[in-house]
Amino acid sequence: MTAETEHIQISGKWPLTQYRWKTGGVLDKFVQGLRERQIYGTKCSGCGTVFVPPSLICPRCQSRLKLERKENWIRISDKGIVVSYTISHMTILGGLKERPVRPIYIIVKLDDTDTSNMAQLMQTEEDQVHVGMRIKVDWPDNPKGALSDIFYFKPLLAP
Amino acid sequence: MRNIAIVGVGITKHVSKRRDVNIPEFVYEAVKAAIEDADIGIRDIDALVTGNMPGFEGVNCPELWGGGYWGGYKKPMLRITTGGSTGSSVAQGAFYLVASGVFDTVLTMGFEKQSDGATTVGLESAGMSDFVAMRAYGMPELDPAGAIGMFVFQAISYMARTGCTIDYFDRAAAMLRSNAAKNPYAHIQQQVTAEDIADTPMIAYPLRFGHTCPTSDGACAMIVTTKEKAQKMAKKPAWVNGWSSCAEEASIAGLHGAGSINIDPFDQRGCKFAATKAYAMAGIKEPQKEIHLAEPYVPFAHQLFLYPERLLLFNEGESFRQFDQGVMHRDGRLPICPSGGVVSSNAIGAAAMIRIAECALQIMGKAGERQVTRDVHTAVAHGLGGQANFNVVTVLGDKPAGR
Amino acid sequence: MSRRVAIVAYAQTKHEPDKDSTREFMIQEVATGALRMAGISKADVDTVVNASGDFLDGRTISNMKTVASSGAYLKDESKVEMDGAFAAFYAYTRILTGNHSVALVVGESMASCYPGYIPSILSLDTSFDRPNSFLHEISAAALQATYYMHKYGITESQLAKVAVKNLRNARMNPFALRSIQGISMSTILKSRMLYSPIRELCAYPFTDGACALVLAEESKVWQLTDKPVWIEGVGFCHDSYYLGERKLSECESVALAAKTAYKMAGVKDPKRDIDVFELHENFSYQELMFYEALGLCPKGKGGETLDARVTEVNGQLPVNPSGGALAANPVHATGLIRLCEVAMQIRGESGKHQLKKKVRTGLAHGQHGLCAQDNIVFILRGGAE
Amino acid sequence: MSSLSKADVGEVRGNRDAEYNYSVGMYMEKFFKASKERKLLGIRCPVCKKTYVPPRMICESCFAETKEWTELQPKGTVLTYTVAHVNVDGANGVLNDLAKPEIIALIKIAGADSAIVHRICEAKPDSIKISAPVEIVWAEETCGGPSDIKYFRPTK
Repeated sequence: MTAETEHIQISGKWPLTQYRWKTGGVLDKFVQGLRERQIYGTKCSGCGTVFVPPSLICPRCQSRLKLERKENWIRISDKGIVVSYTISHMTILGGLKERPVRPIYIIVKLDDTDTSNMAQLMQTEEDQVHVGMRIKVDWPDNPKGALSDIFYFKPLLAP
Repeated sequence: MRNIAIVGVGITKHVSKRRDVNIPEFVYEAVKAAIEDADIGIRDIDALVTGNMPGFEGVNCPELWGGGYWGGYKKPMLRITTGGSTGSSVAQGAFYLVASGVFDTVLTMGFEKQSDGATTVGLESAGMSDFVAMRAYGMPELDPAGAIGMFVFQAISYMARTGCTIDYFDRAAAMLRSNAAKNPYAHIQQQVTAEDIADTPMIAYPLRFGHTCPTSDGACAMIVTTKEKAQKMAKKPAWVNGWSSCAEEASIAGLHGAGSINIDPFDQRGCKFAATKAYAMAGIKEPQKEIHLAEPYVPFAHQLFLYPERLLLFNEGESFRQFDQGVMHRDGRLPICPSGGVVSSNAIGAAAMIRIAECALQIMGKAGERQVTRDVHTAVAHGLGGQANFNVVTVLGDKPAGR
Repeated sequence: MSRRVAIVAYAQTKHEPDKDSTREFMIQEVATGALRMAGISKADVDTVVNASGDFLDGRTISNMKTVASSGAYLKDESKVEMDGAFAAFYAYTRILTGNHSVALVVGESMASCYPGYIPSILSLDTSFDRPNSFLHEISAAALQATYYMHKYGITESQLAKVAVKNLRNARMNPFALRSIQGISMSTILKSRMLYSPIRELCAYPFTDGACALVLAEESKVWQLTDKPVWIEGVGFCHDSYYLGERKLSECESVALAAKTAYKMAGVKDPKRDIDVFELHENFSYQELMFYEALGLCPKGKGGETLDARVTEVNGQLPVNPSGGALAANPVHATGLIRLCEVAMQIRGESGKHQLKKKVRTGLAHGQHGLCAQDNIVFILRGGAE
Repeated sequence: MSSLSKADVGEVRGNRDAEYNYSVGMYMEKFFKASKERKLLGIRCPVCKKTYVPPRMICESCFAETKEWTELQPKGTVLTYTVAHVNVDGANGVLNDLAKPEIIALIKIAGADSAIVHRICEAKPDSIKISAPVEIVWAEETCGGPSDIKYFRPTK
């Protein structure tokens, strides 16, 4: 019963650390490819939609992707476009505070895919980033085979 | 399909903390107000439809404990929840229950008592399973600043696709907050100028503090009934003539980190689908001419322009151009969010129902100081939920639709 | 209501304690399975109603990322955060209005992924019951069981006999989680005592599972099945949270729900007009109380009705030929499973647990909340007309 | 058809608990202020005259706001009970065996029409009967919260 508020309150918690989620483990194969700088999308043989990172179920067909078939793993280029972006001025983890350095977060869509996901744009000034900008994965020197290998992008200079 | 109408509305004054009440007591305030507004007794209520986002308060299915406080003792009670659009999905549950003929009079309520939980806890748990899955595969720590992180991409896309600039967002927020100043139930009620908004700190470009919604404790209740009973209960019932909702894939991040085919949360095809169906059901052919007022779900200022366009009230890229002529203001041709909108008051479970309730009050001429200048014969309300993937549209009128 | 609605197809998963699958795969499996039985696909579905829970999935907005698996992409979707039978009711009203002709209802949960009894504890009154931590699903049921037994002289062996009946029936049900060899009174009476008088095998098992139904409007029914199961009556009711306020020796909200359902369906005498009963008994004592609340026997005579073998599979009023919730209880799906099991009996598709007698009318029941606080009762009827 | 091999299940676990501070409301605040002084408060519905403990704003059956406060005797009778051989682990929701069985009862408070769920101590499990008289044992140091009522015991 905290004194600072004149009202009595009782603490409680929702023990989310006691929850598990079964993911189907599809990212295992995806991240292995990243070690060799290979990006693989999964294709729905029903409607041809290509997902990067891979999805197990196609929303258009309500079907499970047939990932046991090699032809449904499509090699994807590491080039793409900025669908949208933001320049993050504040962080909220551990309370709202001004960021010393402002990261540029983007929605990226890689060429020849039908999906987008979130990433971070490096080596770009705040007035340079724009919607539709051509970008490329900023591969680490030796990729670890982890999502961080394709989280950072940089401007694609030559088209 | 029977004609149905809203005959009673109850909304609590939204504040950041109601520490003097528990959840059942808090929602009772809105229920009591709605029953008194409809001037009926609890025996006239045949069923309840309720909903909230329990992760924000940490009470699972709070109507099990609170149902009796809200008139649900020994009555049928249904619980519906769909994220931010919960309030509108709950209301549509009530519409279906009455229009189907199963019940005559339904009491429906949406609420959130966010001060009982840490503000971002509900949001955090929405993405936790995907976040830990991606972290397990080496995804870096990411902090897109909560819900704003998803909607800020809408704002950038809107600016890029339409040529809109950030000062329009400042003016939009100033109008909405000034509307809220005339709304006794709104959380933030200060008369502000675009310059005041422009001075607020930037959270994530282009959205400033002044462009974003507060987290509120708030509740809303409505009484929905049949044509015959509505005409006895209310001088001027608000007829609910059309409603639909549409689900898409969660934008930006699919399940467990998969890529999402909802490529840009700017598109919002689901809103256009739902609006098209709702207008057709209400017999509305040209929404741009026939709709007189709209209460879209606007937790962030740029959405004052994006969603009216997705609700087919303006062609793409035209809404902000007409803003400076005062079209959307309280005395304009097509007032948008005369209540001040979600950017002025956001209790998750109540917000999308309040959009419908505010349209009903304007049609019934009971919106007090915030009643718009023009006559309101038809209005459209909109709820948004999930990761911008649930759009829920409701069309109201001052006459029942021809069935 | 001039319009009529029928169940035209169904599907269940094999219910297991810890499925090697994901929540989304279970949903996709039962949803597409039911659509396949109706000979249609996602394109033919007008509306999807999901039944799942944020506190079971450990995720705010538990239906946000099941759009793909439940086939709700670009559809009119909603979520009922109660037992799946309530979601079936909501889909039924959506069709009655004429806005939709074909509805898909999916209910699921994975007990292997949430912390046991914590989700139901999190629904308690936060100022007294929860901090005191004495009240939860089992202790509440045990308090009611003791009161009911004391008032009407119901014996512990009668409670055990319900479990014997249902778990024997479960042996014939390929979907059931519990399939115990050689079930006998001693098996039950030797199982671990939790809260007297409730033993482990007299309480529901934690379950991973899902169930889906396809409902259709009358004009569409005959294109989707030649054995429609019509929803003839439905009623539901909420009782007080406070055990002290309830008539503990009765299930009033079951009786009130049944009264509405019987009136709608023209059931004059449930003992004569209904051929099979699928009840959602989270604890074995509840089944006896449900006999009384549903009007199958006078108050307090639940035990005698059981002893008279009336509710056995070959009895006059067979209850839970599928094994009921004691055989499998995936929260949010269990009530849908009851509807599914009654539909299977009416269509003659229950396989090894198909009743010998002709089944034309059945009753399905779902519960939600502590000690069957909220209850829903459906009357389903087969028939060519 | 949907099962995966054990390896592909790919389980991940929540990484943070969600914390809450529930406001108890004015009715329970008054109840706790009184329990701090080892007094038991109930409240009566003006319509049906039922007295509720713990007190609450609404009488559900009348849908009326309760008004009249009343101090109640710290005793009651066992409406029903159960002997607990296990308890639910508050952290992970699993059932743990109890070294010694405990008694949990629904206790109808004297002079009130409602009942509360609480623990009975100082009694052997098989000695408890329905309608047995019991009384409150207050905590040594009361703090104005649910722990003020330590347990109930059979009245001598």
